[in-house]
Amino acid sequence: MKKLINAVDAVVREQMEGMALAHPDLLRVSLEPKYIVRADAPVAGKVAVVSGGGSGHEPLHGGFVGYGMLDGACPGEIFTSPTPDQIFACGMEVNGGAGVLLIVKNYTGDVLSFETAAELLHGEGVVVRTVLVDDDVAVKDSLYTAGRRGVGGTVIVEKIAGAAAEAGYSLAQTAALAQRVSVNSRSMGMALTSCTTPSAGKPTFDLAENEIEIGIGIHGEPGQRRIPIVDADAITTLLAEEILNDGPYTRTVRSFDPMTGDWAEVSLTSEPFRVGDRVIAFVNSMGGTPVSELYTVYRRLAMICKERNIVIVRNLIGAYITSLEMQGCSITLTRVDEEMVRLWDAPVKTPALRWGI
Amino acid sequence: MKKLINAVDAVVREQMEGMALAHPDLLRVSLEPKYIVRADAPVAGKVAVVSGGGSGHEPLHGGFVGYGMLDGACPGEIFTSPTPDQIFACGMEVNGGAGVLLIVKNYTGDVLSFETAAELLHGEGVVVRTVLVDDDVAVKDSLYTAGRRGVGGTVIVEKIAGAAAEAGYSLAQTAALAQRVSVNSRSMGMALTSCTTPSAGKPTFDLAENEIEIGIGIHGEPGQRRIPIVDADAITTLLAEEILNDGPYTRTVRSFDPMTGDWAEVSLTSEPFRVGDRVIAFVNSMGGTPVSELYTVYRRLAMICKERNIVIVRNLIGAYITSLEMQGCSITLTRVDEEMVRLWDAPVKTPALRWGI
Amino acid sequence: MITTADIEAWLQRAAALLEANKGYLTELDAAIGDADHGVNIARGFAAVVQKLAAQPGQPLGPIFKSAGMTLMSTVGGASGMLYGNFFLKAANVVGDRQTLTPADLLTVLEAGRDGVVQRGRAEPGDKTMIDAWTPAVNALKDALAAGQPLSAALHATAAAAEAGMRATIPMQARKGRASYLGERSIGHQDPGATSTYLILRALADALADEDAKRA
Amino acid sequence: MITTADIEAWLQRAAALLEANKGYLTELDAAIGDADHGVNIARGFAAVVQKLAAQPGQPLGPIFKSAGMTLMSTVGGASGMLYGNFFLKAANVVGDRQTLTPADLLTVLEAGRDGVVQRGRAEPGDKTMIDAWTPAVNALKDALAAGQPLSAALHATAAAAEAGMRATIPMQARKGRASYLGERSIGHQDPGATSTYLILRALADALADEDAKRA
Ligand SMILES: Nc1ncnc2c1ncn2[C@@H]1O[C@H](COP(=O)(O)OP(=O)(O)O)[C@@H](O)[C@H]1O
Ligand SMILES: Nc1ncnc2c1ncn2[C@@H]1O[C@H](COP(=O)(O)OP(=O)(O)O)[C@@H](O)[C@H]1O
Ligand SMILES: [Mg+2]
Ligand SMILES: [Mg+2]
Ligand SMILES: [Mg+2]
Ligand SMILES: [Mg+2]
Repeated sequence: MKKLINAVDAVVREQMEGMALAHPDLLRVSLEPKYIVRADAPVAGKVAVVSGGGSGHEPLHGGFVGYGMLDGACPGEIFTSPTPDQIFACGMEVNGGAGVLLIVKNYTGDVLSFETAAELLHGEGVVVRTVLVDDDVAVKDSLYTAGRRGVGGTVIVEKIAGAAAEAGYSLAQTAALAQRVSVNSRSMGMALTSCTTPSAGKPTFDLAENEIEIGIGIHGEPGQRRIPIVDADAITTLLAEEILNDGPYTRTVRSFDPMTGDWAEVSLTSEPFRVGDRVIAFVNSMGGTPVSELYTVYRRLAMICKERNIVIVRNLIGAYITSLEMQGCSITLTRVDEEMVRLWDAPVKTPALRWGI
Repeated sequence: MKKLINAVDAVVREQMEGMALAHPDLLRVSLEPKYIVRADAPVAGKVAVVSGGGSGHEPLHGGFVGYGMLDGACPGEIFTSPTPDQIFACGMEVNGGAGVLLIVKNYTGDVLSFETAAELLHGEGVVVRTVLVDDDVAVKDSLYTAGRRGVGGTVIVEKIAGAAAEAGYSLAQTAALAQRVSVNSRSMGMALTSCTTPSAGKPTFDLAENEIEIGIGIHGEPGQRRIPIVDADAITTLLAEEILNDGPYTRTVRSFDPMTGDWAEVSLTSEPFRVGDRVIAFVNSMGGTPVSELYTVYRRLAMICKERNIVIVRNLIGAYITSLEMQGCSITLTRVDEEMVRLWDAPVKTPALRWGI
Repeated sequence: MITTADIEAWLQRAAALLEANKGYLTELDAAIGDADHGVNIARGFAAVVQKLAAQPGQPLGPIFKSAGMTLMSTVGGASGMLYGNFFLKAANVVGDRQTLTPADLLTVLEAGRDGVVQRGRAEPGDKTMIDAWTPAVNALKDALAAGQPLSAALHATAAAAEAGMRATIPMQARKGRASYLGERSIGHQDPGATSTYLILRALADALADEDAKRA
Repeated sequence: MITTADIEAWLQRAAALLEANKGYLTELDAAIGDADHGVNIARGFAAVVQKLAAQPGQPLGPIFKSAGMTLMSTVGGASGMLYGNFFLKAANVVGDRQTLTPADLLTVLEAGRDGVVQRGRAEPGDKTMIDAWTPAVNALKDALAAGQPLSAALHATAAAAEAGMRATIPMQARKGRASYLGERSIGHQDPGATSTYLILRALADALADEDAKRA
């Protein structure tokens, strides 16, 4: 295993220490329990946006802490969901009185941890809401699975929800908007190579020199299927078509009611993309693919969207939600309205995403 | 070879087409000959800053085209210097009447191409100056070699020179400042893995699972030496010490005199780092190393600088000057004064570097 | 009578058994999950034992609560939350008591299992730890109803968990990370059902040992 | 008399020979450089030939100028600039002439070589293409002074280039990318000296052929 790390069990802590040393103007780091918060947290009167998940996906989430995006991020061990005590402590620290929005990627461990944390925060009198991100079209149904995974759409949700909170939206408004962005996001990813977790020390899966894995998640888990290697245009077409041809997707999610402290079951439906839709197009590196190659993917994606009369109004190209050093990419399309575009364009100042300020 | 590319001889062109599709607000692309210019070029009355070099180092240089940084970038074939006609055409297009500064990384091919281009531009009445970047301390002497290579320092030079030009510096002032930034920059890089050029289709060098290469350039060329693999702290210490213990470095460079059109030989000396120096610290991924690992390197680098009483006043952490998908990192330290820090902080709006705007 | 010493012996034994099977569990998780179950659960139970050693002489409620909280804050992932919940629910039904009857132990396991279901919403056949918990709880109930001594009843419990664990092999996962694999999850043993079996095996062995000491 | 047809035949032959040795040259460059010399130079000479075919009947100056400009704009890297310069300087000394004497050819090669030195500042022994150019130019001068016929003189020229190329093997590079390797550059043949030899071999063969046709 070749990585720029020291002891395997110090990886997450040392990376957090590096972030604290690098960005004291943007964020503060707690190591026990582990979380990262905005340098000026809590921001009085502002809804606090908190996310979290396993480590190994950097810059997600810690790299998105700062003005206009996340108030707090809770990193778990590599590829392992964070624990409720982290999320609880983080939520307590960032709550500025206007409540806390928890952005949760749909993995059983993450969901259970965030649900428990929501209850704990509620117990302390904090007004909490949750929003689930489940945008991975590689997972086909929600009846016989744990439901679609939260992948690239998370970045878009966090940016827009963060901007809404910064703009003074209430907790209910921020949560509703975030859920709307999530429901309008669809992603699909692929791997050229596997990744290696520090604790395993060897690649999670074996992929021959002439094979690629389609429909991967972000944890080095096997994908939907394995196919012989094809060129960038063919890969892009394949990912884009899975996204653009995906039908309506309905699932039941649990939503926390901050009044009663109970969970309500809510049915959500994602509508397929339609001619004339305006989208944010996000081409993401899985970590080991350099940005140069992403432009070849974007080139073809832009052509496909044009042919289908899907209008790309904004784009994001780079490594924003990764699987350690895996080579490969994912594509996310988010259908946006004017409100979302305005909030996407709003100033953001974090280690990994910055503009307008 | 696993890459997100199509035909090998279309790689550079298709990546440029992707950039053109992605960033019409920031830049324009010419494919014949190949160059990238600011969307609003030429900017009347402003010094135009032009750089270029082989492709495969993205986002350098095309990703730095935009407000506050480069007016033009000339990409060669992968790892091959651009040709004078590209640089000439680019320089003609961006010249806004205040002259053109050519930022040249010190490689024989690059130097010869830019020198020829300078003469051609001069022939057309364009006022031209050149500045050489040669910051790689892995190369020890300049008498028996082609001199130190231009590596990470290039990013710092381009940012500060771009900001100076934007702030209304004259060509002579911008060139002098850029040369000062270059002379005060020192870099050292290492590889965990080789890279693969599309045309070769196989790794440029073979590195065993337990070996790393120290003192690499950015073209997949063999490094200064090969050592058994060590942990991130040891690697960081090794790179930092090469930089911090590097003595005075004197070399003779050719500088273009825009009045006479002749080349003058100028002797430049880089002074070693000293206690109390204020620096920009730049931890760079060679392309395949994810940003998470860079923070482990930055953590140790910050400690070393603190011990030595070198004050890090700004930092840059990410993949900015790469070697395709090579895993590894480089460290650059640039000694800065207040003028340089002010220009570093000045607004920049390019695909890869953006703040303040 | 089951004492606090018996319960502490159980947790220690479970920690040792999970540590010994760490690699095995992670390998099972690599096949249909994300290759972290063994490492995470072993780390969590080690922390449970360490916490208990630091606070000796507690009644059963605080012991289970400490175990539950520790698992929740050290394991991470689905199983950390589910096992954590198991012990928190167990804590609820024992309160400040120092001893348990065999019937009480059944109540504890039932409450814990129900806590796992409440959080995870898995049904039998979904290829999760529930496929070990439910047959185990049923076996304990049957054995006690049939008048078996505790030690025999707990061996039947562990045996039922083991059978339940093996029964997950042909199942297609419908919950947790393995569900993403669809049909590709068939043919692999569920890692969480396996750790549940190990925890119940530790329970049977620990109480047999303590029984032997008392005899 | 050397005609424009002779010179065009030379360039075509050089293009073919470089194309045939593309892999070999790139391998040499991989050892001590960046593995692009063969691909780049073959692309460049192919473009030269294509350009010339599109504009038949030009005098020598424009032919050389076109070759130089084309190499400069299609090869990239150190050698593209240096070979480009070689032909631009050659163009300067031939002007609008249609034929060359053997002595004129010597002047052409000398001027080209000087152009390479002027740009690249390499000295003999630095392990560059100069280590092939300089002995070759000297051999031509000597052979012509000794009254040898052109075809024999050019074979001596190519032989001297080949010897110069081989002589780069034990040298330590002091110019170009190979210089970064320091002592590790010793033991490898310089790729640029090798392409120079191939270009001069093509010259000797092309003019021998043309001679043969005329005879
Ligand atoms: N909804 C659920 N209900 C019950 N058990 C579950 C559920 N989801 C997952 N599990 C159990 O958790 C185990 C995986 O645990 P672990 O590897 O720690 O979680 P993760 O998938 O988060 O990495 C599975 O083998 C399964 O037995
Ligand atoms: N300063 C120089 N003077 C003369 N020849 C040189 C010089 N630098 C390099 N060369 C020649 O160029 C050759 C390398 O060419 P090429 O691979 O195209 O360049 P690059 O190093 O830019 O990739 C070397 O083998 C050497 O013969
Ligand atoms: Mg996990
Ligand atoms: Mg080259
Ligand atoms: Mg797991
Ligand atoms: Mg080369």
